[in-house]
Amino acid sequence: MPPVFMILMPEARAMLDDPKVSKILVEVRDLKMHFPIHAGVLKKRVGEVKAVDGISFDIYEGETLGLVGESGCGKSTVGRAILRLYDITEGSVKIDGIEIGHTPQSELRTMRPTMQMVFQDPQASLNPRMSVSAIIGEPLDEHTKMSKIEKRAKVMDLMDQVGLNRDFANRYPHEFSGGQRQRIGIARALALNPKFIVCDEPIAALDVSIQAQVVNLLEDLQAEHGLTYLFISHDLSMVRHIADRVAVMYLGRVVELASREQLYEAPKHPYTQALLSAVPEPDPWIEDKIERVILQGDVPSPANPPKGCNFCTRCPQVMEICKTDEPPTFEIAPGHVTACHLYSATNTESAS
Amino acid sequence: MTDATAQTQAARPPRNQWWDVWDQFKTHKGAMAGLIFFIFIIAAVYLGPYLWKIDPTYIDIRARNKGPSLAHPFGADQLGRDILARMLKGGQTSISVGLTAMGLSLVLGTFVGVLAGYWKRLDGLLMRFTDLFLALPLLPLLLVIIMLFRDPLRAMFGLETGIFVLIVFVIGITSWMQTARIVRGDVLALKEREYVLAARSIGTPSRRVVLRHILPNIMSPIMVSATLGIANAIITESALSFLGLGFPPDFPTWGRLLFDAKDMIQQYPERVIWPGLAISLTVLAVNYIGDGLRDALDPRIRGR
Amino acid sequence: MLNYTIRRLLISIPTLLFISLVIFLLLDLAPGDPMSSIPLTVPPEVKEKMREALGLGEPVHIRFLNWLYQFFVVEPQVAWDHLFGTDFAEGKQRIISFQSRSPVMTVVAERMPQTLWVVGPSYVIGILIALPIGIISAYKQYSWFDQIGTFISMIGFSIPTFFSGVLLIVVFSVILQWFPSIYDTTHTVTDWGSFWYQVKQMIMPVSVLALYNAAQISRFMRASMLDNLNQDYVRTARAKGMSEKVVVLSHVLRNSMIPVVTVIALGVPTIFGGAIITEQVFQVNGLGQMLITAIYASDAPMVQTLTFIFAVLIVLFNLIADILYGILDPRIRYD
Amino acid sequence: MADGAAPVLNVRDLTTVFKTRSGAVHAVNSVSFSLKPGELLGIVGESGSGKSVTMMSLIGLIPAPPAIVSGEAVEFGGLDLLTARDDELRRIRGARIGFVFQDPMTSLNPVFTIGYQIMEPLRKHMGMTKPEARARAQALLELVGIPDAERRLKDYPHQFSGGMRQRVMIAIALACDPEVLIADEPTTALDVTIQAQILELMHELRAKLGMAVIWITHDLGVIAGIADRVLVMYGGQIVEHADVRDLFKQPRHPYTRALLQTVPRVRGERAERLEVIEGQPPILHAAPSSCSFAARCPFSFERCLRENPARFEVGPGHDAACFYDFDAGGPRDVG
Amino acid sequence: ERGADGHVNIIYWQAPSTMNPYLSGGTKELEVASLVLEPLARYDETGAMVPFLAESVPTVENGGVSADLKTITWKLKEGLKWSDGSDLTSADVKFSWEYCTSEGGGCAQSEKYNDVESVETPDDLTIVVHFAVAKPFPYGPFVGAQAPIIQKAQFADCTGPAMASCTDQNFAPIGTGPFVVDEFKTNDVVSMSANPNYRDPMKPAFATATVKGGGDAAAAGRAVLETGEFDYAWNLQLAPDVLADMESKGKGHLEVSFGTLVERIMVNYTDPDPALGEERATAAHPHPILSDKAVRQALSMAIDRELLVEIGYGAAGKVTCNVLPAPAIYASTANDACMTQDIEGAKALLESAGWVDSDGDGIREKDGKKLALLFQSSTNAVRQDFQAIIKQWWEEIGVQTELRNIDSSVFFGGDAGSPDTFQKFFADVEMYANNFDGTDPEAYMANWECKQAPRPETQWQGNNMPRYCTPEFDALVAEMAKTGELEKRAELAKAMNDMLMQDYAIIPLVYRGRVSAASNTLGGVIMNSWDSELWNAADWYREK
Ligand SMILES: Nc1ncnc2c1ncn2[C@@H]1O[C@H](COP(=O)(O)OP(=O)(O)OP(=O)(O)O)[C@@H](O)[C@H]1O
Ligand SMILES: Nc1ncnc2c1ncn2[C@@H]1O[C@H](COP(=O)(O)OP(=O)(O)OP(=O)(O)O)[C@@H](O)[C@H]1O
Ligand SMILES: [Mg+2]
Ligand SMILES: [Mg+2]
Repeated sequence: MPPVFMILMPEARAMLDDPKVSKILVEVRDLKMHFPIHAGVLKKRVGEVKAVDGISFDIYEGETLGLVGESGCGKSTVGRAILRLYDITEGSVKIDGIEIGHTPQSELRTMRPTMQMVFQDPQASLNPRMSVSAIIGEPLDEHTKMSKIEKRAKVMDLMDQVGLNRDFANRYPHEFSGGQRQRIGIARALALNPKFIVCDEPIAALDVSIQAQVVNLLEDLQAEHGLTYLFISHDLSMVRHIADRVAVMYLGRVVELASREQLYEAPKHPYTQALLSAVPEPDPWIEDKIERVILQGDVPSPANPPKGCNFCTRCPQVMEICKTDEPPTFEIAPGHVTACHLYSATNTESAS
Repeated sequence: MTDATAQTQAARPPRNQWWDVWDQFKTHKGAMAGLIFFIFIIAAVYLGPYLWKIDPTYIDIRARNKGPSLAHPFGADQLGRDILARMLKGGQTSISVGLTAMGLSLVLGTFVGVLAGYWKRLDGLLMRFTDLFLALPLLPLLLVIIMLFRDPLRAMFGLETGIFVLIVFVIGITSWMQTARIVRGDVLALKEREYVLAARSIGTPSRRVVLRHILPNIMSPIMVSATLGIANAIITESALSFLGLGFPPDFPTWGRLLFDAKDMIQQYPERVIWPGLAISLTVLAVNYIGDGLRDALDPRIRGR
Repeated sequence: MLNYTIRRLLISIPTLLFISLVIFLLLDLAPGDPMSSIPLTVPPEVKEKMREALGLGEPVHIRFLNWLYQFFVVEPQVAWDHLFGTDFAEGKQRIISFQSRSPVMTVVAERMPQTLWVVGPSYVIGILIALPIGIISAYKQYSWFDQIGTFISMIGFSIPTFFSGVLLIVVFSVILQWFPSIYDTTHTVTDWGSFWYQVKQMIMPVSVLALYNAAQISRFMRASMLDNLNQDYVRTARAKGMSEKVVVLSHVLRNSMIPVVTVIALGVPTIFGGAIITEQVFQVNGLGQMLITAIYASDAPMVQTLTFIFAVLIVLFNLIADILYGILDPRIRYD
Repeated sequence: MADGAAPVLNVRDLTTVFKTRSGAVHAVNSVSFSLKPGELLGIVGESGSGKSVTMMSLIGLIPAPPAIVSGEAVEFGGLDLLTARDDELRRIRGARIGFVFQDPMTSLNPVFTIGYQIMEPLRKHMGMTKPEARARAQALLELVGIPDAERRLKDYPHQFSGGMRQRVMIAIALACDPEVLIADEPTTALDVTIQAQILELMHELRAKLGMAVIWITHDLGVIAGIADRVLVMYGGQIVEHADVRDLFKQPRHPYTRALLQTVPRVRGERAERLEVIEGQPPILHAAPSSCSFAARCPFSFERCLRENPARFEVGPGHDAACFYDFDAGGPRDVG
Repeated sequence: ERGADGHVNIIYWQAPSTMNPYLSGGTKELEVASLVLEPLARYDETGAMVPFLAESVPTVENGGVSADLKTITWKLKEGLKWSDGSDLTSADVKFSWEYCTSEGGGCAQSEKYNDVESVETPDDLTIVVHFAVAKPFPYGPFVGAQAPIIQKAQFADCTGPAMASCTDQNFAPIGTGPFVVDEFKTNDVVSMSANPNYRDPMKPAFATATVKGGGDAAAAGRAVLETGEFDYAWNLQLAPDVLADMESKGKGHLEVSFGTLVERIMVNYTDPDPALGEERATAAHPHPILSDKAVRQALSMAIDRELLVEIGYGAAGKVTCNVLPAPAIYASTANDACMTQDIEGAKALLESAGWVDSDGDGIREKDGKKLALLFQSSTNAVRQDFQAIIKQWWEEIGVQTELRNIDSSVFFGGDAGSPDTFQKFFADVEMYANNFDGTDPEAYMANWECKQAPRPETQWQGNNMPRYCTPEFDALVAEMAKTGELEKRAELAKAMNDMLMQDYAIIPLVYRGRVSAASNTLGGVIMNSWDSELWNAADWYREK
């Protein structure tokens, strides 16, 4: 039985002090995305890459949920599955109260304006043969019946919003720097006034000096339009900066979910602890003092995850039970949940 | 915010990316020479007949087997037909065959390649289909198609057009597979590109994704296939002539002229040299153009 | 890998059956008539009788099934009998050519050596010429060597072999009288003298074909080398202090050969298929020449069988190419 | 760190220019620094600031053409690497100077086994026999913490994860006990947990082997944890050079300062809003005639646009290329 | 002396596919087989019959042919042996007949044995052939390259449906000719050596022979005339100037001989309009313009045959105005007016027949019918040259001409399903060449009987392509079938020829000979168009 991530209990929700939190915008329940592996003489399906294996969480309107984890743990897959860019294997996804988990692609089209995506690689996510205005205008072409002039005006407006010079409208992506390209991508995502944007590592490909520009822009836009973000990143420090709540993923599962303060100050799951301790500190004095938890080995393959707890192969605090039983999810503090056997003694299993 | 790079770019006039391609292309000497020659050949065979007004089928018995002279700069053939006029007319056919057959094979190859690459469900089927064509021995196939359809087409389009359509069809239909494979491979890769994903996240329907995002970005392999395709078609046409399967003997094409003259290589070497040169140089030119295009369309190289 | 191979082989069975059907129907639809080469003096009734004797009276599907049975059952039995002295095929009808009324497979076996003697070496020589040219052209991209190599390979690619063949004959056989213009297929090599003659008669057809093959393969080799020369591991090899020779001929070449080897493997069926035009020009009566004569004579069983064998070879070597790819490239495992 | 000892590597006035179709790129401009035995010199700077090109230029790994490398001298072991012959360079590369590159995925040759690739420099530089080299390779793999080393020697790169490949790269670089190890962003492509593993490994190895290391990165955190001394590069120049603690305590170049402020942290106070360095990195089309950071610098004044600042001594073992004096809070008083 | 002259190298650019002439009607097979297999009698270079295996040629005069023309009695030479050493007997001769006429074998030469009722062998050397009808020309069976004698012992199990599967026999028949097959590679090369049991102990002069096939005529010519690699090359259909040039190299010479082959244009008397559907090109609908004799005649007058010969055949062609040009006794001179081109005359003729160019487009009309023709032929370089030049002449006299050429395998294929056979003749005029076997024109001239017209009822078979149909002509045919006397037969044949010519049902163009090339070192070659070219290979020798 996969751990079903509990829905935050009402009182827990009330405890979240963020005034923005009012309504659940995105509700993900037991989401699974398995990619089949075919092999053998007849190309029979012999197994699957369990890229995402039973994930549940909520995103409140106006907040930013950070999603962190190592490469290949399934972060992008979650983001894409929520937007139904994949046909999901199991589970439900509700956006703005509408179930889209299994809606056919053709009907999804009408939903597209509410949910948008910003991609990791600003170079790769822009068609090199389309001009900036065409790229930003594409969603408008698809979903609105604006006249040419209206569209032009809207595109200009969007370019202003993301801080792109209007004069660049007729240029092509390769004529821009990385940060500018990412702005184009953001402008495209904003074109239809979405409520919810999945940012899939929007800054990973950018230079340090540019990253901050883009993050600030995202924050400004959120403040201005009341946007909701799912901010996927492996950069824990940037997530700490931008996210309100943070989910930590390991091999297709969420191992810990908590508010930013809780997570960074008192990480509970051994993986989260290791992950945080591994982040180097740009300060030689602190660096010297950090007690690092060095994990051994690598992330196992999602096609063949270990039995029991996914993390048991690398966990410094591994117990016998971890190798046999999957840990359920425990709410160890209001709004702070983790899936680890360490907490089974002290905490009651949360409702599932 | 100020953008240093952006400002320097603002100084440059806005330009279509084809200009970059052209700039890069210009630096390839072979390609430029090829292009100039190819344009020259095209102009010669299509405009030439307006200047050189001798009818290529007119028989001037007194001029039989005459060497080059003022009246017949390239000489006259065994019936006294003007070889220059026949070269021009033959070039028209050969080049038209090259261009249209290439076009056909390109359209087919791209179509199949895109379908197979983009729609996973069609992939297996279409690729088997492509393999099938690859495994079909071309020569008998060519032969049978020519025999089967020569006359219905002739009836439909008239003598010359009929056989032209047929040859073009035959060459096109037997040479699209490489293009299809390359295109499919590229589409498979492009499909995973984030901008395609981005388009899908916007809700762009597949058809438009293909037209707007996929097709323009596989231009480079397509263009290269195109140039190779022209060369290939011109050569195939001449080989067909050699095997007696191409255009009828009284219908000049470069391949046919070369074939007819090859027995007289000792008596009238110039009759072999002209069409031989024309074919080789055209193919060479087109190949160089292809090489240049490949470089020019490759952003990795163009960026350098 | 094994699974992959088996799967591919299984898939190829329906493909091949379908191909055989397509060929059969095409040949059947083709308007040619095996009687067309019979002189006009032979009266129509006689021709009709001859046609019947060829089995042309039967309906298409019967003829097709018959051919399938003969090809997949009788002919293997004959081969078996031949090898082990058994007599499974005794009295069974083999695939018979319309032209010669002899079993097609016997003729194929008879033709194979001369095709292999000429097309085989030309392929090998072509490769041997092409690889160094490709390697050097890529390593010294845009050097004069590269330019000349490119030019020559394009010439090789663009001159029709029927033209270059005749040219060689006129120069070397007629004018210089160095080599025979007509290939002697009955010649057997017994001593140095006869070996020398064999070499002499092979030189022209082999060089015509080798030029053509070399042209294509050197292009592939160059492109593949260029791809690999810019890879990071080349820099690593240099950083290890390896000499340029080792870097290029061991590290880069090994990787570049992967696609080229498969291209070469894909070309092997053409060796068996013969080079129709070249064989024709030099009278190397190999499989290609046989195919073309059979086509002219509307010898359907011959054309059908030959083309099908080619199809099998093509499919087979496609598979071999893919498997080679897997073997050469440790990253690729087809399972 | 042995203070005062003669440097193992001394780079003076190194300049690298790329001649490309779209104009010249002045990637490295008069870079000078030295490396002392046993120390770890960190180099930071944003992407494109010339870190990699500097390192590759000094050991002749940069492809020339298009690059033109010039300079006063690169002294290493009594030899000037800039004027050294190719074979001399080759004897140094991999033997006395080891390299680890950024991308472990592409830096290993995919078609050779790990064992072969580790043994290659051993056999070339140390003249080992195969069994000797294999034993040493195994020892190296164990040294870099790859379990089951003997068996894994026979594996191909693709069978290793990114972190393990990077260990293999390190093993190769260490194979011949080099005096200097140059690591060009060896952890950038890796996850933080794997990066932590590698950094830990580096600590251990330095303790054990005591070689001098140049460690390139753009991650200030990594530098803080590993380096003894730091060079900060911007626009192809070294803009600041200091002991690691000095640098973090008292950055004396506005770029370093800005860089330290922009990076968010996982520990300590969380900044409400990120500081940004406005603008874009410079374009290196010409040799610098002004301070390349001037356009983005909040402290810049008229002189910065006129003149390219030299590196001024701002403290013991600490220099910065800036006309602004942070101690004085105004323009530096220099000729 | 036998075998003294070493090796002779022959090239047939179309390679023989079998050595059994009964299985293939093709010339290349017949000729190569003639080196091994022999008939009772052959025709020599003049068309006269010479005994080969027979003692003499039986005639009515010497009593060999019965007076009622229904039996012919052949006597074998004595002491003839097969190459394997066994004796040749009359049983072998009889078997040859049985072999070819056995049911289900598809013998290509069965027409040679038409009307043979029975063959008797009273003794080992005598063969009596009984015909069902009177045969004025009884030399079909066992005469000429088409009907040689095969060994009964070898072929006994190969009759009927088994004919095809006897590959070993078909590839290496045991014969009585000068050579024995050592190795036969179909469509490639035949290696032969001298027959040890050949009847003349001094012959053949060559110990071995190869017949190589493949390539094209130019290569074959080159191999004999320019490089000297081969001694003899067959059938060099090449442009005259190319041949002349090759010959000038001095290594060999051309051998030309004329048989009965005439390149001709057939005129369609029926309407090939597709609109007629089933009745297209049948006698039900006369041709709208070609029914007018004036038009047919004008077409013929406009042609310069002299020039055609020069362009297409050179020494291998002669101008002819007859469809029956040879043997000499049959050759008519009544139509020789056609030898000279007469464009003006043709114009005048059309003018007077009412065909005038009323709308000034250069094409004559009459009663709203345009003088426009579709001219078809098989695909062949010389024919296309002819078509092109004839088209130009015809357009000069105001006849619009559209050219079409059809692949020979279709054109001559006789497939009833194809619309493009020369029998269907779905065109206005067509050009090809035809001849007849041996020296007797009876069957040939009967081609233009009414009943020979191809039509749906006959599955479009038949040789009367023009659909020429007059009672007078049919009467002459019937008469000839009854006449045995040579002079009379000649009269009749000439009359038929003249009738066809003067009706312009057939427009003869060129009397074509065969050109072969022989090396200057090869002696004894006598070119022969009436039988196999290699008919006297036993007499060939190496010029010293
Ligand atoms: N289309 C697919 N087919 C099969 N497997 C897939 C597919 N997409 C992703 N995977 C696998 O699913 C797992 C999760 O991939 P995903 O891209 O979601 O990881 P990620 O956390 O985003 O990693 P990164 O940080 O590298 O972007 C990986 O093992 C990947 O190989
Ligand atoms: N082969 C080349 N041709 C032209 N320009 C080059 C070439 N290689 C590097 N450059 C340029 O040299 C400059 C310095 O590049 P370098 O690779 O040293 O940067 P870096 O500091 O290592 O950056 P990163 O952190 O991205 O590795 C860049 O502007 C780059 O574009
Ligand atoms: Mg991802
Ligand atoms: Mg770098």
